[in-house]
Amino acid sequence: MRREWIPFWHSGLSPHSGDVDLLFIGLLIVSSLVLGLLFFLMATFCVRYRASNQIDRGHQTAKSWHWEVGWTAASFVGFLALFVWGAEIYFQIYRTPPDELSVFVVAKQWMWKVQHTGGQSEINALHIPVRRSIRLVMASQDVIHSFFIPALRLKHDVVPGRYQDLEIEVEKAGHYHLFCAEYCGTEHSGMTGEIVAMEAPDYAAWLATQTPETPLAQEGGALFRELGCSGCHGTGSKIHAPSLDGLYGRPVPLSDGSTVTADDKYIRDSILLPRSQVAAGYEPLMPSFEGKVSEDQLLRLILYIKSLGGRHP
Amino acid sequence: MRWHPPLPLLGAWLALLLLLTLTVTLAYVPLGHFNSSVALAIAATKATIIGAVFMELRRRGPRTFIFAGAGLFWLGILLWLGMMDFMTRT
Amino acid sequence: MNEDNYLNAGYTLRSWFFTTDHKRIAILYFASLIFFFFIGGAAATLIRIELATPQADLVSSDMYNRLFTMHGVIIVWFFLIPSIPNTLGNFIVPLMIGARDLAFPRLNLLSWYLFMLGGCVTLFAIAAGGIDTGWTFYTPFSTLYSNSYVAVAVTGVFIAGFSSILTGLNFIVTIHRLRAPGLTWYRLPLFLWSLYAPSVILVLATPVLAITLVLIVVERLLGVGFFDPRIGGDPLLFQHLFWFYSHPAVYIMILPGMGVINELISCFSRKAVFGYKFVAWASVAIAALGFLVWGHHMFVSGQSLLASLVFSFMSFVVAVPSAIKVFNWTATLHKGSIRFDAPMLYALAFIGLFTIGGLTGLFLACLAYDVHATDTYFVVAHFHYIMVGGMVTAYFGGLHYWWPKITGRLYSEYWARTAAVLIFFGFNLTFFPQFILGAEGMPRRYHVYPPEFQMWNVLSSGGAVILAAAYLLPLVYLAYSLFFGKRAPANPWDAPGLEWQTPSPPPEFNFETQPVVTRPPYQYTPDFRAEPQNA
Amino acid sequence: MPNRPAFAPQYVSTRHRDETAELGMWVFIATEVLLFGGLILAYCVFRHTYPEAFAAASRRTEIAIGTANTAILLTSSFLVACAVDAFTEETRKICVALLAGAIALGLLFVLLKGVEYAGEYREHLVPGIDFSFDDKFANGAKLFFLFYFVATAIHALHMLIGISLLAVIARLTWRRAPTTRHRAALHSVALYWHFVDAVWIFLFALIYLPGRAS
Repeated sequence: MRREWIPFWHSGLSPHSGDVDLLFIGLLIVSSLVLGLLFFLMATFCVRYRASNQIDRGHQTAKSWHWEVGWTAASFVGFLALFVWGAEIYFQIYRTPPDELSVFVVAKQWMWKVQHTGGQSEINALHIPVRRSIRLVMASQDVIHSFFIPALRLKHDVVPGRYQDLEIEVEKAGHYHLFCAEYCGTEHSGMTGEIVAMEAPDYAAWLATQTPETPLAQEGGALFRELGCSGCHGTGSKIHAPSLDGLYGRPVPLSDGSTVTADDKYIRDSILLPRSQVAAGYEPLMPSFEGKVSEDQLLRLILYIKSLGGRHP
Repeated sequence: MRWHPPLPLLGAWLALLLLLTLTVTLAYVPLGHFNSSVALAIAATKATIIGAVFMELRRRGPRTFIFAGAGLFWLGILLWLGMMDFMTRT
Repeated sequence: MNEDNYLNAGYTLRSWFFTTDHKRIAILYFASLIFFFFIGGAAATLIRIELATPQADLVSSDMYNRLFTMHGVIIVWFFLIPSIPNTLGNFIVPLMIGARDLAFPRLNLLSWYLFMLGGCVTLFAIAAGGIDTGWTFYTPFSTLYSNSYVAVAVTGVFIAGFSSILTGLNFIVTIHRLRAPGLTWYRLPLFLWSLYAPSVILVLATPVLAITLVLIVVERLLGVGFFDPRIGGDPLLFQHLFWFYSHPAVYIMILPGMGVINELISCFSRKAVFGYKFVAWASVAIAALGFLVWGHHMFVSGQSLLASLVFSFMSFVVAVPSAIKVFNWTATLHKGSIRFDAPMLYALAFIGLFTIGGLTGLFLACLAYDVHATDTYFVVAHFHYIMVGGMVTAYFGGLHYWWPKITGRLYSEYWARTAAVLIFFGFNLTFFPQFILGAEGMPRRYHVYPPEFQMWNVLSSGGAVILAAAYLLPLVYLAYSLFFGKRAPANPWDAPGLEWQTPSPPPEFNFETQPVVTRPPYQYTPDFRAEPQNA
Repeated sequence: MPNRPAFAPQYVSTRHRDETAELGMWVFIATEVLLFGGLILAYCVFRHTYPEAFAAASRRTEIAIGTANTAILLTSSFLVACAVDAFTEETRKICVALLAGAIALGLLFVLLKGVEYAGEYREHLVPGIDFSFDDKFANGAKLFFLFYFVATAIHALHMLIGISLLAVIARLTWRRAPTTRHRAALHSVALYWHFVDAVWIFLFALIYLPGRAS
């Protein structure tokens, strides 16, 4: 690999990490130039104008504003360029990912629980195929955590109470560190894991060897009946509740006249806070499941509802 | 002992009570989104009257004005940048 | 030594603990700050020793978390924020403007009592079992999950906050109202501009911290609050409120340090500071713009992308006035007559370290790189270069510079220079490797870490031990000078500032007659007329 | 006017001292604005997120007490402003009477606030202790009442501090002839009292008025 000879340098392995590394080198060069100039001037002045040195100190040019305006403008222009450069890559990193292959990540004190849509689950490890864009849907069960993969130059906080989408892609097979970067309590430094990037065939083999549990959506379906959801939302129910078939991704008119899209967040909110967004034409009858379902179970329910058909963005 | 309340103070007090009546009345008139704007505009007017007359800002120089305004200006920064995040989240 | 000075104006405890003399209050602050500095420093040393190996060997993870929280809370609120303003500022401001005291001497004393009360409450929280939230108190960990003494510690910080507000208020009003006749704004020494600007921050930002801390306590007591995601509250709101204070607070720490550097650089190169007005207004610009950048602590937190964009842009803008200052200091050296007394060594070290800290700040302001670097050791190294390499170095420089004025004694120049050089090397050895650790991706606040990070950690820990020893050195020779040092003349540095025109130590009411100012500051004679005093 | 301890050594005249004190008070008021500012931001954020819940919750507040309290506070502010005007040797008694009136109104405000709190407790509107609200708006309403209780409690604390300060001044003015020092003190306390009044005006608009029209 390039640059491997520098002892502390490992180049990034995601599609945008090359840009981030380039940005880092750019920043490094700019800083070194500024610092070098400054140290050179300071050292020269300190030696040349030391008190014991009999040297001509006269002809001090009358103070002019040119110098100050000069270096103010130069710093500003330089900074502006760096700002634009950094912002451009930032937007690439955090662009909303296409729904290609989703993996669910639940963070809790002090572990990463990973759920693949096929039902495979793992703890503190994430197996993914290389060169394929993966959409992570992350949620936190308790406090703020931060999903950090140094090798991919990628990090995002996982804040409780909301879903966080993040796109990852690894270019080279291997094992990489996964850290929790936001301080989260006693075993914060133990909340680490690894990203295992595998070639597509290896990944398929791995998926197969994992005890093929029931797919998540199917578990969600079981949960749907267990929790009594099917009693109202099921076909032939006496209670007037909206049918969930083909709901996912479609616009839902609400009783207050507005319209929302039935995405992950809407479904999650509807389970936890059913009366905040009531579908038009229905009574606000549904009880809240706040505190009755965990983040893992919520993910399964959403996947189940998704599996009932609908429009996938 | 003869003393009468100075007219500006008396006037300010009556104006304040009048504005209070106005704001409560207007709160019951359906104006949609304007209800809150109206309420805040009247509140700001009342605060201005208090500042100018009761707190004697009308008799003070620019330095006191700057000091009195600094808190509000920085409150503006807090609300502007603070709300910016919440209003532009996707 | 003159006969009647503020030190021998009274010997009773009462004459110290109920004094309203700004100079005595400065001494009270100084004594308390040394105490807090060494508590915070001891915690830091323990942390670094623990991190010499990748495993946990010295302390448990709970203990480790308590140590770094204690280090942060104590050093930020009970050392860095009050350091220069409350000791050097308290002592020097009235002397520099030719006043007999601050505008509100009793508020000044009250401020010290609040500070001590806040400090005691916080120390109680630490003694009772500690706090494990980190100094940032991020919710919902601090409000709903931590089982430590958060509410008590937060109360301590809350009380200390009011001490800050009173100090800031006092400085603002004093600088506005009590200047000597003829001392116009543009004749003020730059130290005063650099105290005025952060005082504005103290007054306008601290109350937001105060209310945020109240909300934390409310949430802990009631079990529900604004930051509670279970009821639809928003943990990020806490971060906005917290950083609205805590980012400008960084400028509260560094601006007074910059002020000290102006005095030192001009004195020891015998020249007026280059571009007075630019430097003066740069302080104001930093303080004002410093309020517009707080969101750069939240680039990966999930705040809106637009907000990140604006905050990143403002962060680059605020770097401009800092750059102006650094260039102006360097230009001041040009054609000066430079002498390398201990205070000057600190000043030069400050410029170097602050510049490194500032430039690495650009890395973090840069959105895409911050995604990688935030919450890693890169950040830790960056802000220690500013806080310790910048602020603490400036504090030591200022302390040495004004030590003869404050105590009336001269310290050993030899030991002072030795300490300055040792601190410089110890500091760089401690913190430079942390940049590399951060770039490699080692997260901060980690008690155990993957073994490949060990080499740089060992270097850093070794540096920390040197640094700790180097910080103890001044304590020894400065204390020695108090009893055995030579008597200091009124003006050992041959400086034109008003504070040097009164005897050392100054009399109780500072000046025998009201000084009148007729010249701009920094009118140095090209060469030292006075011989080196301390050699 | 007798003027015993003229002024502290750092001032050049009583006028200098008084102006300095006034400036200090304004700086303190700026601080206080930002103290409430943090709460106001929280309010704005959650009102933006839960507009209907905030309207529904606001409708449950006691607008009669709120309006009465506003009028009371405006009047007491007026009395204090008058007291500053009446602070002379001849009208000393009137000044004390005006201050006493302002204090009485202040106490009445706090009393009504207490009545209001008790009412809200009975109606299960205290978050974290005894809260129940229409499920549809429960979360937003909880946040609204959190704001309500924290903001009004901090405001009430300011009221109590202001009342004590006014009482000290009234007592001093009652006992002996007014001095310039007392005048300056009264002036500062009056500024503080008007500020507390102004804060309430905004709290009133934010707490009691939303959602009344719908």
